[in-house]
Amino acid sequence: MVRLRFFASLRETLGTGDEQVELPGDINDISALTAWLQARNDRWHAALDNTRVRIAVNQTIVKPGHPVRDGDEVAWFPPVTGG
Amino acid sequence: MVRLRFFASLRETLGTGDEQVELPGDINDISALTAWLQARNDRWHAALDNTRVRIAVNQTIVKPGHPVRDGDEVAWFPPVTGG
Amino acid sequence: MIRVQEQDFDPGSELELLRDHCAGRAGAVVSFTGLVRDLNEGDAIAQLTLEHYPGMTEKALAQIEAHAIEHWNLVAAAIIHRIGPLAPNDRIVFVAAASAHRKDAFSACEYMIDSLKTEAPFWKQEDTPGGKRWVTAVDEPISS
Amino acid sequence: MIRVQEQDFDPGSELELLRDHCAGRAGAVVSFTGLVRDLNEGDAIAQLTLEHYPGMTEKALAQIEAHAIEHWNLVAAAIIHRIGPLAPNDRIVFVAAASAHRKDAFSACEYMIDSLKTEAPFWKQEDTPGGKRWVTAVDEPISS
Repeated sequence: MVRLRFFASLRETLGTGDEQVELPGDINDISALTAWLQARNDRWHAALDNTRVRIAVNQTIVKPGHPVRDGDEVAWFPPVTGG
Repeated sequence: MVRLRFFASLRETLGTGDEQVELPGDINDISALTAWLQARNDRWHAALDNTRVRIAVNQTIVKPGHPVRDGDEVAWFPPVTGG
Repeated sequence: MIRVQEQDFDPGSELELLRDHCAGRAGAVVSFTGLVRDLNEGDAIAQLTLEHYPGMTEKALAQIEAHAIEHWNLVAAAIIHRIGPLAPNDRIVFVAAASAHRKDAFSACEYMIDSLKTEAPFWKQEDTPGGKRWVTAVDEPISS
Repeated sequence: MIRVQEQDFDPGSELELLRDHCAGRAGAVVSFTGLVRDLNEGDAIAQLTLEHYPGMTEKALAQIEAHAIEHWNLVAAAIIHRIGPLAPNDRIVFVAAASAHRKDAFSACEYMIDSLKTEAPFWKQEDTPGGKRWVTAVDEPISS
């Protein structure tokens, strides 16, 4: 299982903030995982098709192509605005 | 009368912090006033013969040659070290 | 010292804790307090809501603080950030740096709040007369 | 707000006064607190005594504050400086700037303490194991 997290405007757009999914056997990086989620429907496709979306694996920001393994926590979110 | 003020190490060296003097008629700027005070004795001469000594007239720092008039307050002090 | 909390904090108490901790070794303490402004981009702000990513937030803040302490040789540092709903003039964030010398304290404090604004996973939503809206990032994007 | 006083001050109360005064117009408050270090130039400091030039001090501080408020468009500012005998870790000085934006608050606060250290007529005398000594100015000399 992989834990998926979505925050702020992405959480609202997708209607989910936290889910567990079984990772398909042929998906082993965040780019493939993002593409697989985008195939869910047009809303998912549009929301994650944004170069400003950040991806964190196990709570650390990563670059495209970063590996994903069973047990990981992967998060998608917009640029941060705290402080 | 002119009020003379001395602060910090200068006050200690000269043994005075505040005095009133009658301004001699031929003295009309701070450079002449300083030279006149330096003529008091060697201690005064040495203490005020220091390019780091600052002079304020009526509580505003001034440059050499600044005029002095009856009723003014003139202060001599070392570079400041507050804060 | 890192804290993420819903409740308000007291800058005076935090500064006093830092001073106690320094015990004569620090000559300079610089603090930054962020407040909710009542106006943003021309619109009145009735409420501001802070969302964050629990776990990652604390990791990001601890990294920022640790880097500041090491780079500027701080005697002590603090980062506190509130989450949840806030009203105009409420405190949002507090960052402080204590150092032997003032230049280091200023540089470290400014570094910590600048980094927090681009690297820590917090998001602001504003409640305006025209409805709720997410604040758009204006600083540099978060980096990997 | 300018104050020169023998008694201690409370940075928390001063920050709260600034915040009340801002009432939603300031997003950033930066403060600097100067503390007595227990060591200077390798010598233990038992006591620090602050002398000043009454009258000129207040004039110099008011000018520094007025320039900062105007130049950085501050919502509010404060400078407090203590005089008389102080012990290690005691507060000496407090400077704060409140602004809509944080860069302005940092720049204004740093300007005020930097200017105070070269332009305001305060002098420090240290009490060390080797006796009393006047602190020598290391910053730029006071200018006309």
